[in-house]
Amino acid sequence: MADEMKTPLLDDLEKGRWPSFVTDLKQAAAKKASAKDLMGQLEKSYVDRIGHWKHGGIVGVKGYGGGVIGRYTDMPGDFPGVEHFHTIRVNQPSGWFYNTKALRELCEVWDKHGSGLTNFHGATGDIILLGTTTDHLQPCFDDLANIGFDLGGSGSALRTPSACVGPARCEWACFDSLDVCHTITNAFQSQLHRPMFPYKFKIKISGCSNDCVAAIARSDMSIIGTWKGNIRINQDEVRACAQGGMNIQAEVVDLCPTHCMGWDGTTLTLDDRECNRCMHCINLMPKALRQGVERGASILVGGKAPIVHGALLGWVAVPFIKLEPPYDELLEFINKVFDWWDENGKMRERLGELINRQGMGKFLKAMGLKPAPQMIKRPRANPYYFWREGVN
Amino acid sequence: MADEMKTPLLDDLEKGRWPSFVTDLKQAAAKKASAKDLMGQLEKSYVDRIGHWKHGGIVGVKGYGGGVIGRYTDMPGDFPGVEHFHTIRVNQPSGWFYNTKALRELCEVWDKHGSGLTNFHGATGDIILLGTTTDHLQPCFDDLANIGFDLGGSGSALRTPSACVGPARCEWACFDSLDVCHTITNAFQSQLHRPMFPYKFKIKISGCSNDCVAAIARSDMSIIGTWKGNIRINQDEVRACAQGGMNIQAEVVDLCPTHCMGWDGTTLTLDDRECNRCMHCINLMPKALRQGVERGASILVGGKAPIVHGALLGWVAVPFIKLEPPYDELLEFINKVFDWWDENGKMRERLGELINRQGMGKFLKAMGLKPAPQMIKRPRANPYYFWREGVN
Amino acid sequence: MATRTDFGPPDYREMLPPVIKANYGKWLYHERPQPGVLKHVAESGDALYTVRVGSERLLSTDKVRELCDLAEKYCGGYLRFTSRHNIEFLVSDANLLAPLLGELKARGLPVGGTGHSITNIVHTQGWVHCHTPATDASGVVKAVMDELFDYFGTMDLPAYCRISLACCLNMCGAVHCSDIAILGIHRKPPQINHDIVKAKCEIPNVIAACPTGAIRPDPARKSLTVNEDRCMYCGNCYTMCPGMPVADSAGDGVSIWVGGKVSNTRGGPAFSRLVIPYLPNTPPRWPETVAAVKNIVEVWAKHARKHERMGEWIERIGWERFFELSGIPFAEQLIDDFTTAPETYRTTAAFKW
Amino acid sequence: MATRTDFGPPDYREMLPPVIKANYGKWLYHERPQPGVLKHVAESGDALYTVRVGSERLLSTDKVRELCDLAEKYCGGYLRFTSRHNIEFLVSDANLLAPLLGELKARGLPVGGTGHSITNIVHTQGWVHCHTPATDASGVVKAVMDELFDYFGTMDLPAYCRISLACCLNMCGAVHCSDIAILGIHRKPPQINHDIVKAKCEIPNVIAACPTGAIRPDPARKSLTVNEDRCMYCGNCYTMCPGMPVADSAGDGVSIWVGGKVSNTRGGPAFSRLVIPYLPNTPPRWPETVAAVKNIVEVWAKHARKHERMGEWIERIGWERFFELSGIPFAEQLIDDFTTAPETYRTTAAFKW
Ligand code: SRM
Ligand code: SRM
Ligand code: SRM
Ligand code: SRM
Ligand code: SF4
Ligand code: SF4
Ligand code: SF4
Ligand code: SF4
Ligand code: SF4
Ligand code: SF4
Ligand code: SF4
Ligand code: SF4
Repeated sequence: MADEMKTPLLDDLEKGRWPSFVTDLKQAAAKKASAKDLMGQLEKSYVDRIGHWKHGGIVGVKGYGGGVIGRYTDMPGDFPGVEHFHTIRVNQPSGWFYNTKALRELCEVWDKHGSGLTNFHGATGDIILLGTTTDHLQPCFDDLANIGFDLGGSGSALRTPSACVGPARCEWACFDSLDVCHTITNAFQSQLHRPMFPYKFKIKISGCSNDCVAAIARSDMSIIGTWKGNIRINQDEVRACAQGGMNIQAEVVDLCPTHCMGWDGTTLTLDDRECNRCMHCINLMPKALRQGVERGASILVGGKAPIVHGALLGWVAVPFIKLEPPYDELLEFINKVFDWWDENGKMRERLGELINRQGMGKFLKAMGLKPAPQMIKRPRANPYYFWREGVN
Repeated sequence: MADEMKTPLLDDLEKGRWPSFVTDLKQAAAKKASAKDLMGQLEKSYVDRIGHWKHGGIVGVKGYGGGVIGRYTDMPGDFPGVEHFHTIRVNQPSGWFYNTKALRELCEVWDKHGSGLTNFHGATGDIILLGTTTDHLQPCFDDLANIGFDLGGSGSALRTPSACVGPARCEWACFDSLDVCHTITNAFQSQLHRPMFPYKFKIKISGCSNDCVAAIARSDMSIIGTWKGNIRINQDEVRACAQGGMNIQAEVVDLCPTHCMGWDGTTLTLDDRECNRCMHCINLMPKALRQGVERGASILVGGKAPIVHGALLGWVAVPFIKLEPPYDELLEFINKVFDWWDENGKMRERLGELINRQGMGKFLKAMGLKPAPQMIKRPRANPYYFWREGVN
Repeated sequence: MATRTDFGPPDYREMLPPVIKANYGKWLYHERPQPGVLKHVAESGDALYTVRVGSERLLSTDKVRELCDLAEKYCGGYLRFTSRHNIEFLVSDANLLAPLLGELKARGLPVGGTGHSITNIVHTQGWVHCHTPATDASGVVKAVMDELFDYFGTMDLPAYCRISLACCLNMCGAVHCSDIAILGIHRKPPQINHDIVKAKCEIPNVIAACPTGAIRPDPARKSLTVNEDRCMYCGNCYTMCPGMPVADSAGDGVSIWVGGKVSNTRGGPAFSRLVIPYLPNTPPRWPETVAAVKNIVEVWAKHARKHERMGEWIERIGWERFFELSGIPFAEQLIDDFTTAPETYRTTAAFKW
Repeated sequence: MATRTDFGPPDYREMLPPVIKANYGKWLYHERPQPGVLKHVAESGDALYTVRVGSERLLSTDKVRELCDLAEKYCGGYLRFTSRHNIEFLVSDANLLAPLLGELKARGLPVGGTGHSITNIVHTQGWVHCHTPATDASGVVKAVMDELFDYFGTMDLPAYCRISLACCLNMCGAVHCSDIAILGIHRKPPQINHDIVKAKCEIPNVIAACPTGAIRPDPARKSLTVNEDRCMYCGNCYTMCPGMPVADSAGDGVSIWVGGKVSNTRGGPAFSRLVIPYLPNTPPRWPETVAAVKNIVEVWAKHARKHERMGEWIERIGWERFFELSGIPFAEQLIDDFTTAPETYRTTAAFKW
């Protein structure tokens, strides 16, 4: 089989120092006809400069409305192995940590049912099992369930939440991002597996405002760690940084966005009242500076990619929330957001677009949140505001 | 007459140290029934907390479609003197300079035909003659013409252009703002006097980017002086400023938006390549710093107040244009703008709104202008752009 | 005889005093010898003293003649007005400066408005002449300037502070880019008079005039209906159609906006931002408005750095801090919900407590 | 037997190595001993070494097993993946660090991606699995990373530089906030297949999907028409309706965006901005795209100050200067003409030549 197939364009991508996906394709192709035909079709795409997949169709497993992306080639004659080539989205463990036992079991299930090709991970965070046939979907899911892996989200549903490495390996986690992710995922299993929302809904969780899961850019709800109170300064370690060659004035003080720091060559001063907790100084001197002790998170809403009305970054809805098990306040807030969006959102209207259409005021009112200057960069510049009933 | 009228609320506004318009009202009321009834009606408004003018009607003088704002009281029974109370917009001389002969003649005409009340000046820049009757309009205009004063603009027409004091009394005028204003006004008399545009069109002219006529905020076309080449530094005068108590580092260097200056206590350095000609440093040290020698203007378009789609600040359409008599290039550009707007604008659509609706690209193409990064703050963030014919 | 038309404004050259004609375009630098007085020095060495006098703008012909008297006595018969409606006496004879200042003082004509002062409030017609105002113009301005009077005659503020007033959302005073803006607002939807609408208004134009799409045709009555939930009382429909008045004795009032700027210096031009959505109309002296403006000026004057305009200061410290320092409560209306809303949201987790 | 459902993901606690369990939430600080290696030190004094390995993301099960082998040999059988799809080996025994690094080197598994490096390119499916791509994903990424490889294994750049790729405007790679984004774009309007539209598509939903309102119903055919003048080929109609394909061999290609950012540090999160509207699809190595990305990285690396991300640098020097320094011609498409356009216009006379 393998010797008939010529893929000179793909072969070229085995050269070079960065790991080559073509090598993976070939490894899988050596075992699986579907993987081989995938390669063949991809080579064809490289020649034609166009994709060869048909518009997706709806396929799935019993009891779930999502978790599988249907896919069919437009050249079934040439590439019968990919006539059906659906992907399965498998919900990753919080923080993308694995023991090898779990991984090896996954590989076995996938070698049994699919192409042997995966993505670790998809952009949303799922394990992507790349390519199987319709008849394998249910058995594959059953085998996955057996080894403890459930499906992730797709369609107009809650999507698989994801979290940064957080307290597992980061000194800056202001709350337990992994646990919050796990708790949310489990609390909203039905919303995850049974699309019934106006559109997709993404939740991403970062332990601090470095935002290592890019939550603010690509989740309808971003939970981002932060603190109150003073940054703890170890002046000896600050001096050690200076001695180590860091230009504290230029690299730290001058780059502080609120200009709330001072450095006289021996002591770093910091006016915490004016600090906006951007993390810059702490990032540069992790041994010398530590966040304040009262910790929690800000919740931002509305982030999303450009379709339909342009991309949105998440914006501050809840400036501060304490996050400790059992996270009741958080779960209640999420529920309220779901309800309001579900009730008011048009088909394919993301949360941010709905808020833009109705006005943040209505959203805040529905959530029972008090308007605060922290929610905006600056007040409105246009005089088009309301005095309707309910507006204060 | 005057003794019957009680205006306790207005009277209160004669107290205090700022000049009181009530005093002017009383001066006029002593001579004119219309002014007296105006006072009476205004007192009534102060009591009722609402205006007492009816929706304006169209009145005018022969040959012109504008220049007069029709106004009628809604209480003609009580205030017959203001049954008609139209204002006449009189085109001011460039820069609002007057000899007293001209002013006195104006006063005479207005005492003869109107209330004796004026505004020096209206927000657009006209002399406002405040309040006369329909039958006085034509005779008043005829008398104005006799003393050399023509009407200004109103309605869907070019509005009276205005200019800062410029070279008449300011060292920073990068071109002759008064002459440009005068030239434009004369070149477009018909557009000024005969409304035939989609909506109003305002032109304001500032000799430098201090923009002392607030052009960028409130004119469809702002002509704002600027220069190329190096700022001329007189180091002795810089040092004199320092000796005089100016903190050159804090007040000048640190506030330079492009951070292109340096000060070592004796010499001011300036990287002109990075200067954006904001005027800050020159403003602070007028004796020490002078603009570059190659002078001209930037033309910004689209500025306006909020009605209908929100306020717009003018944006850069022509980064640099030389402005010397006979100003052919400028006049041609204005003509092109008029033509394009006239052809494409909807009813009541200001230039800025039209450009927003059609896209700046179309405007630039129609004007024959090459897109340049100087026209934007930053490139687009959305991927919704065109490759249609005509787009490069 | 056909009326003469299109002859244009008087030639400005006839209006310039000799010292200006002689040094036109050749000024070298200026100084501010004292508040309200500018000294411009030309390449020739000639000096011109400008004395700026505060003006109520609404002038009687008598007042104009009084100004002419002064200009003839001290300035060779020349004077000018500024873009903010002040009067400028142009003194070429240095010896006449002190006498002029003396006479101005004697007549109660205030000298000031230069440099880091509070100069005249650009404003509009209000109840004096317009048909759409939500407040008066001249009266509010007089009340505010009386209170801020000391700032007119001194130059001790951190920077320029431009105050403007417009009596309705048309914003003829171009208040939208002012350090402090006083803006008349309506708060009730139009009261439709169907007979007038039917008789006088072009239905499609009125519909198109509504920024929020609140107006729909009412074909049965050949008139219009307003979706009151979507109406934010801008009054633009009334501008187009006398059958839709929005003014209301009880609803109308004043809003306060801050942080706008026009000049291109440093941070560049910027819009003013809403900070107080409503204050009542309380003639003759609008004490709530006067107090609000005064408070904002004072808080800014106290906290801003030298050369920091209102908006530059607030952007440096953050709006959350501005509300704290000014004591102004943060009202829901301040949060944008128009098409420009997304620009104003806090799209970062970095903010101050 | 009913299938078991809704049991959720595996418990992350089972996936954590002992050193992490013991020091969970008690890390004190970290260091970067060398590129690709992190050392986290806990309050207890325990240290954890993380070795980050670049990944092609599209992994065969064989490759996953190879990673498991390594994790078992050096890390007690634990490993993780990062939010940018790299692999992280979690070494608790300091003595195993050097051997692990040695074996990784021997196997050609690149170590790097920490600190001021260029880490993995977040990307999407491309021609490998999606139905709407305008370019491939894995191939472009491989070509670019081969060229930028030295930046992966070093930390000498001014700051982080995050590169992302998405193969169509859906932007699954969330490229819209990247220092450099590579985005597949179509350039031809949909080719409508009326039979499919009629049979399979919900007309109102397709119409609503169009950001520019280019789609109108065609009641006669029970189908749709597209106003090609208003269509900007986003492909959203195709997402909703298989009868409206936009992909095109000749038209499709790549665009380049710069200056976005996610973290809240300093200037905060920001969108990427278009700088090159189109480069051709030239498999297998997309040399034009590779050269464009490399040029941008190098110009930035040369001119930016320490800790200055791409966008922070450009905003400091001004976009006019960026185009000059990078030599990228300024194309008309860069000027926004969507609803967000007014935000992007230069509303000041202050700019650089
Ligand atoms: C697999 C994945 C890309 C990848 O290679 O990693 C992916 C693949 C698809 N995305 Fe996505 N999206 C994926 C993450 C994202 C992300 C990133 C994220 O979630 O963090 C985004 C941007 C964030 C956001 O949602 O705003 C994203 C924004 C979209 C959009 C635009 C949605 C919008 O509101 O702007 C669409 C179009 C749609 O939903 O109609 C879309 C649609 C699609 C579809 C289902 C194609 C379609 O038009 O129906 C793609 C299926 C590809 C296939 O055949 O396998 N995908 N998609 C990612 C999911 C893997 C996972 O579950 O882990
Ligand atoms: C007299 C004056 C105010 C003043 O007291 O100074 C004035 C008065 C009126 N303006 Fe104005 N505008 C005046 C300068 C302005 C300015 C400022 C400027 O020109 O620099 C603006 C903002 C700048 C701009 O145009 O964007 C301005 C923006 C408006 C608007 C809103 C237009 C818009 O596109 O946003 C309207 C409403 C309209 O035109 O329908 C308006 C409409 C009006 C009307 C005609 C009322 C109406 O609805 O029809 C007012 C007549 C008042 C009266 O009865 O006398 N006026 N108007 C100013 C003209 C005097 C002069 O000729 O010198
Ligand atoms: C007379 C007048 C022009 C005219 O044609 O009428 C004028 C005249 C001068 N302006 Fe102005 N400006 C005048 C309105 C303006 C305006 C428009 C406005 O306020 O509506 C602005 C824009 C204000 C804004 O940004 O909101 C303006 C922004 C400036 C600036 C920039 C200040 C800043 O840092 O933002 C300067 C520079 C300076 O003074 O440092 C300036 C400087 C000057 C100088 C020093 C120019 C010169 O060399 O002669 C003049 C005396 C300034 C002074 O008052 O101390 N002029 N100036 C206007 C007087 C208005 C008044 O009666 O108070
Ligand atoms: C492992 C990972 C989190 C995870 O759960 O997987 C991670 C881990 C760390 N991040 Fe991150 N970041 C990770 C993705 C991100 C992302 C998301 C992204 O790139 O899509 C961001 C936002 C990027 C952006 O702004 O566009 C991110 C912005 C940061 C920053 C802020 C940098 C800045 O100045 O803007 C820091 C602070 C620093 O390193 O100075 C940081 C710091 C760190 C620290 C030092 C935190 C710690 O104390 O352990 C970790 C090692 C950093 C390093 O690579 O040298 N991490 N970090 C992700 C590694 C991705 C990779 O494989 O390369
Ligand atoms: S987001 Fe903050 S807490 Fe989470 S891994 Fe990154 S730096 Fe650590
Ligand atoms: S966290 Fe950011 S704002 Fe706060 S002191 Fe550090 S650098 Fe400044
Ligand atoms: S705009 Fe410039 S040139 Fe004109 S008066 Fe003001 S400072 Fe002078
Ligand atoms: S004009 Fe402005 S940008 Fe130029 S050097 Fe002076 S302060 Fe800096
Ligand atoms: S602001 Fe409004 S009310 Fe005041 S003069 Fe202008 S149009 Fe009339
Ligand atoms: S007042 Fe304004 S918002 Fe209300 S209906 Fe009239 S135009 Fe529309
Ligand atoms: S970016 Fe577009 S083409 Fe690529 S995977 Fe996502 S939906 Fe498919
Ligand atoms: S490709 Fe996009 S812009 Fe074109 S018709 Fe379809 S949805 Fe509209």
